[in-house]
Amino acid sequence: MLLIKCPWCGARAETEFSYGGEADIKRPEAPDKLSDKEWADYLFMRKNPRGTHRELWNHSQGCRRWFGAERNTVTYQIADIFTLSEDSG
Amino acid sequence: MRYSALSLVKNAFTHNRNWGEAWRTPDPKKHYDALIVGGGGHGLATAYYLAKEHGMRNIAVLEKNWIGGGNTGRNTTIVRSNYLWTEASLLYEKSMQLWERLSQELNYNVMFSQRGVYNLGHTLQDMRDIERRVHANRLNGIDAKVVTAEEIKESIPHINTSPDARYPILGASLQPRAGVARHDAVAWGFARAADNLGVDIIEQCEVTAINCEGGHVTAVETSRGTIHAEKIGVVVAGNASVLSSMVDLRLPIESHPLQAYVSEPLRPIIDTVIMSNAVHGYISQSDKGELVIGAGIDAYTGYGQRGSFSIIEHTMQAIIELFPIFSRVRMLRLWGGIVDVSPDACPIISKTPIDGLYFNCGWGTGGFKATPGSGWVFAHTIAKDQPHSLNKPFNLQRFETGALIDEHGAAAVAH
Amino acid sequence: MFKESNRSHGLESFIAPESEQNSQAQIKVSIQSNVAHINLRGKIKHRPFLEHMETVLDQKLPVKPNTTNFENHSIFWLGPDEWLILCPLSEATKLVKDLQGSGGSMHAAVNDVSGGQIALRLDGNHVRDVLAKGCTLDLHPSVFGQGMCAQSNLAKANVLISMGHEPHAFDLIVRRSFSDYLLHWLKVAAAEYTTEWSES
Amino acid sequence: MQPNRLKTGGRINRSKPLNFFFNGKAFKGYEGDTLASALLANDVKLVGRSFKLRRPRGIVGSGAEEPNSIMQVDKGAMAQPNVRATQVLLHDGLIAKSTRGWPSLRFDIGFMLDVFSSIFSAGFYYKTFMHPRPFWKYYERFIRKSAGFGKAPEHSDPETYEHRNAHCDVLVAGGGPAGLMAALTAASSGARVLLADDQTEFGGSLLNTATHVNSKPGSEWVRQTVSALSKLDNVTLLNRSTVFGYHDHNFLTIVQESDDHVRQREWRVRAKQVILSQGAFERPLVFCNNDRPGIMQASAVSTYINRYAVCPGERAIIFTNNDSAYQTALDLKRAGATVAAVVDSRKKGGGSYAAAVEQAGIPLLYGHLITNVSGQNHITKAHIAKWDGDNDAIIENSIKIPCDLIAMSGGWSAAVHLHSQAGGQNQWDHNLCSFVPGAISQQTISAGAGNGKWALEDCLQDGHDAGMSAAKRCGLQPIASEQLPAVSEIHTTPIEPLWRVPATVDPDRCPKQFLDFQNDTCVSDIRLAVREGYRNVEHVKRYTALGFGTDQGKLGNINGMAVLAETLGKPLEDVGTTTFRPPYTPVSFGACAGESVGSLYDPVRKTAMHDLHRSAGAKFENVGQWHRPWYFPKRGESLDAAVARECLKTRQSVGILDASTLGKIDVQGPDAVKFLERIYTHNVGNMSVGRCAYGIMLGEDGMVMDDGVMARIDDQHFYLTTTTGGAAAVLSWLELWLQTEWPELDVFLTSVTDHYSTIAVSGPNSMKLIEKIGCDIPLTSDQFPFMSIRNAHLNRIPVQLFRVSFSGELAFEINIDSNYAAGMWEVLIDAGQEFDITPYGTEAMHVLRAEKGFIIVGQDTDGSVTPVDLRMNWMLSKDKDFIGKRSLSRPDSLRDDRKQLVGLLSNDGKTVLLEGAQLVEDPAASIPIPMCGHVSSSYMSSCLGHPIALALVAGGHSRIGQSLYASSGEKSFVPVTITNPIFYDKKNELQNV
Ligand SMILES: Cc1cc2nc3c(=O)[nH]c(=O)nc-3n(C[C@H](O)[C@H](O)[C@H](O)COP(=O)(O)OP(=O)(O)OC[C@H]3O[C@@H](n4cnc5c(N)ncnc54)[C@H](O)[C@@H]3O)c2cc1C
Ligand SMILES: NC(=O)c1ccc[n+]([C@@H]2O[C@H](COP(=O)([O-])OP(=O)(O)OC[C@H]3O[C@@H](n4cnc5c(N)ncnc54)[C@H](O)[C@@H]3O)[C@@H](O)[C@H]2O)c1
Ligand SMILES: Cc1cc2nc3c(=O)[nH]c(=O)nc-3n(C[C@H](O)[C@H](O)[C@H](O)COP(=O)(O)O)c2cc1C
Ligand SMILES: [Zn+2]
Repeated sequence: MLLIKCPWCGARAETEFSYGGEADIKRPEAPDKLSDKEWADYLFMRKNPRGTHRELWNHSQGCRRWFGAERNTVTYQIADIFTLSEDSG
Repeated sequence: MRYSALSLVKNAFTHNRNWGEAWRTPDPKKHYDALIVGGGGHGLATAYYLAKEHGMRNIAVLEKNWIGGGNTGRNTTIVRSNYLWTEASLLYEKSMQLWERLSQELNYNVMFSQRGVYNLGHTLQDMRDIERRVHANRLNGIDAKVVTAEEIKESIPHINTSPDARYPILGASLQPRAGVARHDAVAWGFARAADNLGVDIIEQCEVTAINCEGGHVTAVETSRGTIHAEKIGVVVAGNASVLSSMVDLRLPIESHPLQAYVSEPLRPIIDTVIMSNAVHGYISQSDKGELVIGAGIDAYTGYGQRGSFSIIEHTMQAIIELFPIFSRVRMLRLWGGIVDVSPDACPIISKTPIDGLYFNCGWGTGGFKATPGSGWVFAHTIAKDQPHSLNKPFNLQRFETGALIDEHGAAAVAH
Repeated sequence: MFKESNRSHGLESFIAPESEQNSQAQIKVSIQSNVAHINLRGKIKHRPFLEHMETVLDQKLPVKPNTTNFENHSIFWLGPDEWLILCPLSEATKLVKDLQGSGGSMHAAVNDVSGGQIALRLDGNHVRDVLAKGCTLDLHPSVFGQGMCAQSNLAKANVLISMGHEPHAFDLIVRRSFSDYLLHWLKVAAAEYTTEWSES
Repeated sequence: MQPNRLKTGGRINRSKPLNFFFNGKAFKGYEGDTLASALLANDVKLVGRSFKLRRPRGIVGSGAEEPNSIMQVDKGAMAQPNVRATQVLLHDGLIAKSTRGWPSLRFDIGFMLDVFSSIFSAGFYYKTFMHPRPFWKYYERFIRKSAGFGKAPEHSDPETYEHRNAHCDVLVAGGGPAGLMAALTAASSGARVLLADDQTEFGGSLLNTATHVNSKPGSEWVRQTVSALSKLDNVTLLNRSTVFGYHDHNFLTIVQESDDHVRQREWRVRAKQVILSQGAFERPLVFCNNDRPGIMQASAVSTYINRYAVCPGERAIIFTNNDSAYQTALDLKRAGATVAAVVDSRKKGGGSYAAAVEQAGIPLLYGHLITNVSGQNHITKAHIAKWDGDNDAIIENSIKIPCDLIAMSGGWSAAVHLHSQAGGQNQWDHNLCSFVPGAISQQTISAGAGNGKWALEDCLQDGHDAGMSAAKRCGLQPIASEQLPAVSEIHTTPIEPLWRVPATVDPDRCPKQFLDFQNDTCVSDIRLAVREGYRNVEHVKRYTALGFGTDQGKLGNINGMAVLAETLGKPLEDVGTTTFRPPYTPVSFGACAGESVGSLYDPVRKTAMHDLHRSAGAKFENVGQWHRPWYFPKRGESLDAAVARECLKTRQSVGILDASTLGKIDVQGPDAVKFLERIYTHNVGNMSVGRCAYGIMLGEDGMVMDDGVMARIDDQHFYLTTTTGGAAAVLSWLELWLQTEWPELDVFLTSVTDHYSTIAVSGPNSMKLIEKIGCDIPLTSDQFPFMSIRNAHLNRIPVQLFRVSFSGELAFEINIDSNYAAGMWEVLIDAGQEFDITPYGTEAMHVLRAEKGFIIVGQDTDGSVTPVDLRMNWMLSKDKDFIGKRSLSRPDSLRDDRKQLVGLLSNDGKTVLLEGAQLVEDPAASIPIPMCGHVSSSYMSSCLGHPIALALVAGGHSRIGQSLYASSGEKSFVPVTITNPIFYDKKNELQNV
């Protein structure tokens, strides 16, 4: 049971959060210009690293904000928590 | 030495001092015709069928740890073939047919026990899905039937079929030929049989890089040195992305923790396998008497072979919902594996853009049952450099074309 | 011709009749049915929003996470751009209108959500013990004291937990469709104590 | 009559005798006894049989490490399987039964297994039972018969369990001298301390030995310390509480045995710092027949004497390779037993204990071994021989000395279980002959014997230091103890490892030397495994079942690993341990589940009208967490009849449906249109204020994800509905896009699902009904056209009124503050009497919508269906991008043989197709028969007088009129014809009136 530090609400139990997968995947500007392969890359392909992972979390049972975390996928230690945009506050 | 009751008696007289090695412990050679990376059940089966069906003897299995220590050694051992889509069910049914003769084929008792598997339905939509799957199974030649709550109660007297349950059991699908097998024996049996055919099984040998030249694989770097080969088949389950990143190949895989636990050994009380999507738990009883129970995957990715305890608490609640009398039964041990989850809950058994490099992964929470079948088609793919018709649909291109084989809807729990 | 439609929270069956009320109860649960719930969204960086709201409300919005401001209305921080305002039922329509103000320019959203939420007050020395059975928050007085609020889970329901000015009284707000479940859970969780269930 | 009970001493309450039964025989014990101490007090020696070989077994240990005395306790609903006698508190009337042994414990038919044990060597079952192939079924049935220990209780559990969350600065696991000292020191800083110990009383080994602290019995110091701790507000003391799991991020789980309103409580603790003071386990010695009843851990013997006033034998022999068992010799002597000898494998000894033993006149045999014992169900003699220290020696001359008790000590293993669960490393300490805790990345400190400190003095110091560090790490200032409790100084002689005792023949032929007592894993099994190539410690575990039992190797694992190391010729540290996993000791499913079982298993979400529906006799169905009325049978009416009636009445007059469970989202902001354009497939900007539209949203993979009605309330203000099951997922999906991808958009989303209850009124008389209850807006189609929304008052209550229809009839949906919804429902029902208003449930709703060809996402779609497949091309805007659009041009999305939504009619006009039936072209084809689709919805349409169905059919859109076969039973098929999916009012005239 991870302890996750919501950038707003503070440290809360993992059960208050939902996981959003890999962070930093930007939706392509012009999907129709992409080849099928490029689109598949965006849609399905994931880094899935063994080690440091930048990922999305949502404080779904709390403030409902999405934010990012840098977590080690082997030790499960969370090294960093980051907000996603200037505007999120 | 062939295993049999007679050989057991004979060896007893010599105090079991003359049993040979089940498999050798060779040092890696400089070069093999083909390498299989990953000494789980799938890797070992691949090597065995490469040797047996395709005559390739100069081959090796490279295992970073000890064989069978990955998901093969930590799953709930459910074997069934009642999948929804034809592509999937034909693949799993091939595997089922191999299971049915596996102990004899390998001369190693893998204790494949066809005690039947119930997939419970708790909502009207569950029951529609069950009908749909059962009808599809029958047309594909797979034994399957829809059973009522009363029939379930008759075969599993301790299950809670009360209509007042929070999620009452409305019915189930039953595959009588489905069942469980002894997980470790599967790895060991394949290893022994492959070794017998000359396959080198090399443990404590971690692949750290894959070398290519001109779009073709040439060798792997390992913790025990460089090993050359023309063909490399990668079957490392939860670690697929780690291997694919060595050649900049992107995979649609996320590795998640999946947990399971066993109870203390009990006198026989369940003689079949029960799975439920809606309340999310699945349970069977081993020959030693432990209840073997599987949980759901953790939402986050993880390579830690452990997950969050809250998942286990939910599974406990689900099991007690199904079997209220088990509240006093005690959990003996809890563990986790790393499952390689694909977007459509179906495997990838495929050539890659690199010549001579093949990947077999994406089995997620349900690949144990496929062990022999997966090895059989993967061996074919590697030997012939083209997929068998059974694994053709399970290629990497489907993520570009969109031809996914979506088993999610049909069996959210794909174990 | 028709009978007047009654306002109802639907939890009548939990409330003990007057005659069975137990004033000595260790835990008193009361359903706070006479308040309106207003959900407010807006960006605090946007000056006009803050100015307008604070003028209408005649108090500051709590902008520090997990805090409340009870000066005038009861206002709870829900998120960096979200608040809950409780006010007397009779004032709700006007307050919503006033908060909405001239509309679009303020970049705000005001929703009366009174129908969707149930407010409960739990009072007594052992309330923390009962809540601790289902809530992963640290409710120790040194961590969660008067004036604090937090959204979290209580058993399997999402709740807003807060403390007003009384030392042992916690306020819970739960979604209406989960309220029957939550009260049922509370009954079980508080079974080791004497309890009183009422409405106010 | 308790023959082995000492006259004085012990921590039992002699004024409270208790009756209990073991295997049907009545015995007496005292309050404070465990079942094990009470059995030993009554000289019960045989308590169980081993798992595989059915060997007779007695009690060996006194705590969590006990592998043999696995009992079924109590009966009926109170029965508990597989508890170890050493951990069961005696209560009056307790009924215990041994769990193996047939037909009786004393005479087990399975002794044959022992006789032929060479055949049943490790892994034997992998080598046989393979022929003939079909026979495995029967072999297995036979094998399974002998499975398991206890029986799962067959009655439902009358007791309850609960969870309890807790937070603390310092959690101390284990309340022996180290743990108590740690708790006391940490608490002095004001830190919130939680101390958990699995025993009834705190004090750990201090209660088990005759040790003195501050010149008084150790128990006195314990009493004072516990009393001081219990006075502190910042300290929580949990006895009978086992810390069973140490999970990530300093989350620990504790199971507490409870006597109050629940049977057990699971504590879920988040600790800033954790101090592990679990103590150590004493190891057995590995000699021939070392599993015979009467052979016990030396420390267990001491525990029974000191703590329970039970002396488990009259004539004892001590067998040891270290000094600690010398204390047992003294304890036995003091308890009045004869100590025939202390057999010490070391060449020489010395030190305080040796001196005391010599002084007590106990013969001390250095350089000697016990190689074997005589006696089956109980030992009668020890075979003692001289030894020169050569591990490969064959021992020839032994003398047999009568005895009824052997107290053995092979040294101690620090309990590194929780440390290891937490991800900590372990290091082999050659001097201690134990693994000790190494590096760890969680906030954990080990202390006491669990940290490799054997001397009490060191344990106290270590506990104190751990308490100091833990408090400091929390940023608090603890008060250092000026003086630690005084303990008399003791000189000991170091342990000399003895992992396997040489026997009279080599280890493969000698009588069995047990490592894992529960699973009958012997030295010869380990050697066999290695010979067969199972060399990794994990392979050996799995091949021989070493450490697989209910004690999880607490007793025998280190010995096993050492024997493995010896066989492999490797140092023990290179062999390593197997993985430590939760739970530390077995924990009940009930405790882990807590109170969320039965009716609290999952919340039942109820609408505001729920109770009215129940009174009206509704049958409910689960939809997500909701309970929705499924149908409203009149007395004696079947599902089919009720649904037929509900449908007919609705189409003929007026029906009323509770649609409150639909997800409802309020969307406001200057960028609302921009945002919704990107989410929905249709042109949102074109909608005028006051109008509604049907909308679908796709996943980025192009598949239909959810659908609903969108209403434009104002320029920048929209209202959306989602499916019942999709509500939460859709809102969080929208927030995901808004917050992560398009934070620049100024839009606010607010769930109003619970605020609004939704009442749908459908049928030709619906308008009249609305008018009748008093509506302050005009309802006619010119002023309030189909697919519009208005704010209105109904019966003076403000509502959002929608002119939408999911039945194809003239219909209205009323969104009303849920506080008023039940009242409104009643008003409508009352007023509707004149139209014979009919409440209908989800089933009738499904029929009505299917007659119109409307889909249900999740029933008629399954995550592989695009809007094109549903013939919703018209809803796909060409002028904009939206989520999922790109995927619709992937090659597979463009195939014209995709499964597409069509209608189906059974050719006989009578057969209602099975939902889920598969469609084939040629039922006579050979298996596998190609399938070209399936039936997704199927109903008897009472309005049309014949059955209808919706189906997904490959290339279906271009196959209207063609025939197929729908599977119906094992081998039967129903001929069907593909049709347009709209069956009723094909021109959509009724809803527009
Ligand atoms: C808890 C749990 C329950 C499950 N239940 C079921 C079930 O009931 N039924 C079912 O059918 N399936 C089930 N599964 C899924 C099933 O276990 C797996 O799909 C299957 O065992 C995968 O087999 P494998 O041989 O591909 O992988 P593994 O057995 O994981 O083998 C992969 C091997 O690759 C090795 N490896 C990794 N990286 C390297 C490297 N760099 N170099 C060399 N070697 C490497 C690993 O050490 C490992 O031994 C379950 C899984 C889990 C975790
Ligand atoms: N002579 C020797 O060689 C030798 C060797 C080892 C220990 N000892 C003696 O043993 C004592 C060690 O003191 P200590 O405090 O380290 O240990 P301890 O054994 O006295 O106390 C540990 C306590 O922790 C409990 N415990 C263990 N695991 C637990 C869990 N998971 N949850 C809850 N409780 C748990 C145990 O039941 C016990 O009560 C000292 O007196 C020491 O001299 C002597
Ligand atoms: C089907 C099955 C049955 C198991 N039965 C037992 C058992 O009876 N006792 C036990 O200690 N572990 C049992 N295990 C768990 C293993 O001990 C071990 O936890 C698991 O293989 C994962 O390995 P690890 O814990 O060493 O990482 C079982 C595992 C499986 C897959
Ligand atoms: Zn938050």
